[in-house]
Amino acid sequence: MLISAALICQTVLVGIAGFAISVSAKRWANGIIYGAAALVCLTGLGIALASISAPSALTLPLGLPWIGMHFRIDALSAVFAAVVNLGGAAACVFAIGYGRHEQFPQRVLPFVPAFLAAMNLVVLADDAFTFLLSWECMSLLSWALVVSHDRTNENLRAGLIYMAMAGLGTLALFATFALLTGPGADFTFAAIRSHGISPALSGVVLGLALLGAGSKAGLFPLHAWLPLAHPAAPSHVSALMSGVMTKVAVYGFVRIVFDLMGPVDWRLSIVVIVIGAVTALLGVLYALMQHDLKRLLAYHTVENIGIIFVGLGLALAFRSSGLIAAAALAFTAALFHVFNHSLFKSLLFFGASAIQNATGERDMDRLGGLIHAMPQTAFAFLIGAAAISALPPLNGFASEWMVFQAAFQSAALPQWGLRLIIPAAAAVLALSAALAAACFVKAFGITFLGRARSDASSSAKEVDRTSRFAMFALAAGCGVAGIAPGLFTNLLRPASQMLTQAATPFATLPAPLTPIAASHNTYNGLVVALGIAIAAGLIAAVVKAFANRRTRRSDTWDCGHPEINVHAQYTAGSFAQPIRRVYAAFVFRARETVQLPPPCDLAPARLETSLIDPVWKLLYAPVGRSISVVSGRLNPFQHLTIRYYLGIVFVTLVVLLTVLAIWP
Amino acid sequence: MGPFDIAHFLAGLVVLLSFALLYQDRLPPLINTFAAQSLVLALSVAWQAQAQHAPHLLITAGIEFCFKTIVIPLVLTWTIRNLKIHRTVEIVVSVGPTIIAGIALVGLSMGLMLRAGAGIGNLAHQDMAFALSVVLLGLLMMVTRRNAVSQVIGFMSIENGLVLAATGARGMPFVVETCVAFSVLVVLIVIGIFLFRIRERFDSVDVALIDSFRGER
Amino acid sequence: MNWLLLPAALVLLLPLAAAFLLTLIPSYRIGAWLNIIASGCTFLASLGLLSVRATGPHGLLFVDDLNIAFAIITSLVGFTTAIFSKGYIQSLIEIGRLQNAHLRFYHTMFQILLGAMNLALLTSITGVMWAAIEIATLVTVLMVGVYRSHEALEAAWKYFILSSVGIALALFGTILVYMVAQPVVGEGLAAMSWVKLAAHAGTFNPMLSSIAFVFILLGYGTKAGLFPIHAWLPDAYAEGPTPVAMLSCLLLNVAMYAILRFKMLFAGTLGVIPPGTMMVTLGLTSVIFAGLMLYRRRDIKRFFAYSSIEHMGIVAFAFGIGGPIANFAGLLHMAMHALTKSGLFYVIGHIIRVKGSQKFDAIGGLTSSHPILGWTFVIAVVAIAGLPPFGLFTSEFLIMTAAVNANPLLAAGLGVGLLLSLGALFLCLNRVAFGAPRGALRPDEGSLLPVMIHLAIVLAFGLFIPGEVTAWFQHVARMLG
Amino acid sequence: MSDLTVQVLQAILALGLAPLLTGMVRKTKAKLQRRRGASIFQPYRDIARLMRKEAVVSHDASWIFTAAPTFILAATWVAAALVPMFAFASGLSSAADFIVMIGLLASARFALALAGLDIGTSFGGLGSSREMLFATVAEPAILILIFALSLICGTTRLLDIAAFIQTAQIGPHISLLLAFAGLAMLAVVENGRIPVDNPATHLELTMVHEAMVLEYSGRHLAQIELAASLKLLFYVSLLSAVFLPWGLAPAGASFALIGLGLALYFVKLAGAAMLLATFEISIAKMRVFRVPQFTGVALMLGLLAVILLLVSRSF
Repeated sequence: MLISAALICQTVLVGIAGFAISVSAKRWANGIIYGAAALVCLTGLGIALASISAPSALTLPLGLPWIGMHFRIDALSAVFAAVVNLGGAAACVFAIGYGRHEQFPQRVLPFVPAFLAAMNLVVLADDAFTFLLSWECMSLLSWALVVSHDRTNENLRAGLIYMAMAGLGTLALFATFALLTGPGADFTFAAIRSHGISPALSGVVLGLALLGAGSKAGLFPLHAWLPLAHPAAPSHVSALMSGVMTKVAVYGFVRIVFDLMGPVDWRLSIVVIVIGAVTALLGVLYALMQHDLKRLLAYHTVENIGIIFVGLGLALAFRSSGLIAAAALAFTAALFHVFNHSLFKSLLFFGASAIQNATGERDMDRLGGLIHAMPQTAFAFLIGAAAISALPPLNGFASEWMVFQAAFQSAALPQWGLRLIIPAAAAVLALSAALAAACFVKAFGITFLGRARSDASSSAKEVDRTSRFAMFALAAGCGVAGIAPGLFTNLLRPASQMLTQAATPFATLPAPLTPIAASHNTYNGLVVALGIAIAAGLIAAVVKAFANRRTRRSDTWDCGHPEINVHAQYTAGSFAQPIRRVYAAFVFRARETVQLPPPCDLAPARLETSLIDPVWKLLYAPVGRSISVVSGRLNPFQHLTIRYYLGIVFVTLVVLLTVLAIWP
Repeated sequence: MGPFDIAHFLAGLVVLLSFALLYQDRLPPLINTFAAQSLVLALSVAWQAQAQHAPHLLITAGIEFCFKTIVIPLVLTWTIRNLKIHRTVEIVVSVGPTIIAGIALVGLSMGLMLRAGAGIGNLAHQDMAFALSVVLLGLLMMVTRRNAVSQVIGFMSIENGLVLAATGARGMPFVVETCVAFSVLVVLIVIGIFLFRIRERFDSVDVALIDSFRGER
Repeated sequence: MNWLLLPAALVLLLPLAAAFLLTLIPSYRIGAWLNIIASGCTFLASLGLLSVRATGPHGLLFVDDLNIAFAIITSLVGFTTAIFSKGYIQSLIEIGRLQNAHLRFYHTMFQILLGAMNLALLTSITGVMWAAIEIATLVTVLMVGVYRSHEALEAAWKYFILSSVGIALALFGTILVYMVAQPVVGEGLAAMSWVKLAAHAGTFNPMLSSIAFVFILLGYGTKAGLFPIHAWLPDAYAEGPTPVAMLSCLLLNVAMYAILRFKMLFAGTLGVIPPGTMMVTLGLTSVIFAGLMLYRRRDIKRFFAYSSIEHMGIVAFAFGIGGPIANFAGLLHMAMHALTKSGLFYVIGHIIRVKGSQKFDAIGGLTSSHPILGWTFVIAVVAIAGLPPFGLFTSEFLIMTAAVNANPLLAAGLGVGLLLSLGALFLCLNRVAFGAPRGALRPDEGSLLPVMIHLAIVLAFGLFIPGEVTAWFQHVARMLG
Repeated sequence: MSDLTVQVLQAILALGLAPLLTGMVRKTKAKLQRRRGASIFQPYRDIARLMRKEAVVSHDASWIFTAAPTFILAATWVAAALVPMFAFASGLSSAADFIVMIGLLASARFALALAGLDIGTSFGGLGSSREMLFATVAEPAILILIFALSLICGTTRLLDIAAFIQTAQIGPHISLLLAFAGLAMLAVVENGRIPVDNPATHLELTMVHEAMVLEYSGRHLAQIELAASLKLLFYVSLLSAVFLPWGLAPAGASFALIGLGLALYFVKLAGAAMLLATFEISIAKMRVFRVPQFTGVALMLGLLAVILLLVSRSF
């Protein structure tokens, strides 16, 4: 029975966590704990892949006594379980080497395996209570990891904000499931599916689901905690949170909206599409404004979540109009992007943490020239950067290409509203893809290329073997998923069959990826990759044969200024300056002020830029302020004299009695 | 005039005396008025005892008489003299509005009991109305007076209301015990006033501490 | 009377006997031990109550599923508190904050308090319950004032005055209930016995019963620490000895129990305003108010006193909503809160001993300086915050579910309150448990075992609720209607 | 003639003709400016000369710098080879559609921008950041235009689009016109022609493309130059294939038809060169921050085309 095997894996993970508590102080603990966790995750991956086509269920006599704890692994949860375990295994392998540099292992080691177990359980849960229990445990454990480096106040602040947002999300999910379940107390998904939900409520439920899952996934404007919390955690955990936990949130949304809610009105799909598009665009714009590498990556998670939700929204739209082939395409695209993003985002975070280990820096403006010191990390990071920038022949392009193809199907929709919004959304996606490319040219170029901007980065060393192995494994994954996307879309067919009553055509290598039908648009990553390889080979051969092969190494052309200062190079800020001027001037009210010293004064001229985060300014800051104001106003209640308290009792009594007297 | 009319009349008298309590602005007459109220109460309890043929109520009447009409007033006057509490009642809300509020409260309780109307005996629920208004007036007094002593008296008038209610309810058990138990409270409060040397008000054990300590600062 | 009631009698008599003995024993060490032993026996006796489940009334006592639950929780927490208070008292003696004489008094009061609370729970007469709760209140007052410091006396006095007024109101309510019942049930003791009253529930005069319930709610609500009549609670918690704070959690439960009993009577009657509505209103305001107040606290004990107000608000809310799920959740929440909160105060007692202060400024970075103590505190706070895998999560989940289906607006209000307190609790964790260590770094002596026990139970209930308990709670929930 | 041969022929032809197109443009410009100008074969000579020179590479350069030119040329070449120039070569058409070609060019741009940053001069940074800025505006515009085309032709596969336009009797379709205008503008932007960028300048304030490749020399520069002209050829043949597909020989056609196709293709190239040259000398280079607006116009055209199509379909 596969499900029981999966549950045993989770039990083992929890056991490892318990073991870690006792031994985490030891030097050898790191390797053993992470190694064991990685093995369990790989087993879990195997189980997940096996159960894509063979669903199985199990009920334990735990949880709410009258329903017990239901677990089920079907096509959908298998896909996400695979993502979770793959990401988990990669993170653990990376951490075998990386974790040795951990400052407080006893604050990290016990939580990581438990965190993995919690994420797995969310995916396996088959009743509302178990789902929410695991969901909240997931938040809690990740919070513990966020505050594991608790000496810096911003980490603590990040943890606080994260937990508040998580609480909001959980309450929203409480309400969601309460509405889905209805007055009865049968919280099993089967029961929920059976009695469905009234169309009047479906809007509310979708909104609550967006609030609940979106706050964890980082939908705009609920993303605010994400760029604070993800970088705060140890880097392999950042990779887990960004690459995997957000996907678990997506799973929650898919499970509720596609599976439990039943049919959804097309108007609601507009909401999802618009929110997704806005999230994608703003996420990447935020990212462009950053110069902290990990925060930049965190904002890119926001962007990719936006892309995924656009895909899901398209699927909803098509499904509501019965265009199941298109719906299947959009759904598959979204899930494929989920998988791809988990690959390259983990890879990029690994790269960032490798850099952090080697240089102790996260600020790109103090890095540079690392490609000479850490060539292999640089190569892996380059693959990840190209993949996330949606460049062929890598996997990011494949999934975004499918999203675009899905968008092109919108012409067949009967609702003109959707037919107007979807092209706009597609354009926004293209824009965010282009911005992402710009952002990663910046990220890679400023960090790895050019000349070292600090001693830390000039004296960097390549990271250890296991870490590199993890990175290259993921890089290879990006390559394979890009060249042979069919392999992976095939795995998604049962899930899409289950939820959209259709699936993308089965792809057999080396046949191309076919969204709708072979007669229609197709993309063959293999051929493209081969084409580029052959062309490059030919060119190289020709050059080798006919060109002058001598290469003279010399200084950079300095326009006649001897010894150019390293700080004359472009920085993260200056690279983004044109984009900031074009886009951010509106969104973030970006302002630049130049202060030139008076003539004959040798003081440097200063260029100052100011950004305003609209979300904080308009949403979060007011909430915080109002809480402090209200509590401040109410606080005097605690300083009254006894007579006033008696007065309060008296007034309450009289009020209640009066109400009784005048109540109709 | 029938038995219930007399009970009714005495209960009304008690309410009237609560108004008198609200009206007083110096401590000695306040104490005397309270003594008077307790006396009337004792009478009504005694009357109820013979009306309901419930001899144990006589004990209650006795307690009321000795304790509230004689002992407590004496103790309080003694306190005033010893602790040099000055004689005027510090009034938060001046007498006029207080009286009006009191009348409103009586109206409220009447209205409530009249709405309750059916079910309980016609006069019984008027007695309840009187008792309720005595309780409310006592609370009102505790809230609108500053001196410790006047607040204690307010509290005790609340108790009077309770006793009125308890005796008004036909055949209610534990009336005596309840009175005793309640008198313990009163005693403790009075002792507390001694113990803590509370001169003026019991807002705070020590007036100097009011600012330094309240909840937290 | 029926031998079946032996355990019930024991639960009442043991504490009284112990109290009597304790007055005689001069040495506080023996006293502390005796205290522990007596409480332990009481706990065992209360477990014995399970054998007499749902035998009808016997004179003044009666036992049904509802009050068994409360009795067992009370005596269990009483037991662990006794264990805690031994070590605690030792340290106070060492500091010289208490003298031997006080302790004799203290232990006697401890037992009397337990006895009074059990009496209030197990009696079948409304009047007796009132008297028992009054005694419990007075005893608590004396215990709060045991330090004789200005603040302690201030707190005790405040508590005393407010609760005496509360008691007066409660008494008036009790009398009204008698008045209501008398025409239906008949004169005399019958009109005061739960069983008889319950038998005639629903046939009472609606207006009068509503008035009665108002007085009951305000009177006992003062004990239960519901807003706006909660004022005494933070002071009493913060200024009294920590064990007293732990026992006050129980007094809250007892008061809530009283309110519940009366609600059961009047829920059926078409009251002018249904009792549930009043409870929901008071509960919701308490939750939100307490949630806001948490942000302004600088004293760790006060902080968690407000958290108690919040949780009692949740409980009142749940019972006010009514229905099988909400009532079940309310009971669960009450039990879990009593266990968790007393455990939490146990930990806080240790923290205060370590740091020598209960101000937040003087406490920080516990997980670094005292890992075990710090992480226990973190776990306890997580549990009290209603996060999994602890029992309060289950109850809050069920309450929210019931509330959403009953009235989404109320649910939203509750959500706001829960969110507020969640934020405040994690803010408190940031201050106390994380960051660089602040304040004194004395080693933490004394075992945390009792906390572990409490937390283990809470954890167990979070993951698995035994079938018997479920059936039992469900039965009670049905009784509550 | 079999598909594959045609495909290979196209690939070779693309590479071979690219410098010629550049040469033609330069020549025409010179003529229009009353200069004699270099011969249209000058680009070939330049490339040959560069090949013969030794390559100078900075000490700070990494493998990115030396590998980039080859990759850029390869990616551009693949893109160009996939555009039907004179015949329908469906050999690889199933491998890549319009979006993939744009993606390939994006990859090339990515590599070029990285190469610009590799040396760590402010010139390179300036060029890269501006290049990426232009791309951010250009790509959504292109996507919308593809969207419009796919709405008209029901596909994004260039071959099918061309076939559809060739056969279907849609006549002068307004959206098609808009799409053409938009694509033409984008071609100008993408190839860094005046008014967006001036391939002939070396004045640092104005240059974008040249700034990135400033450090290149010898064989590397040769490949980059070739890639640049190949990109121009790509756009010209793209426009001609989509909007004037007439003369494209059908798959498996006889030599005669293919010859005709070839002849027509040359004519199209010459025409394009004329147009481009005239356009370039008749307009002044614009400020960098005007470019997004210029491209924005193309985006608007695309959206307009889409909306018009939707309207025409829904009513």
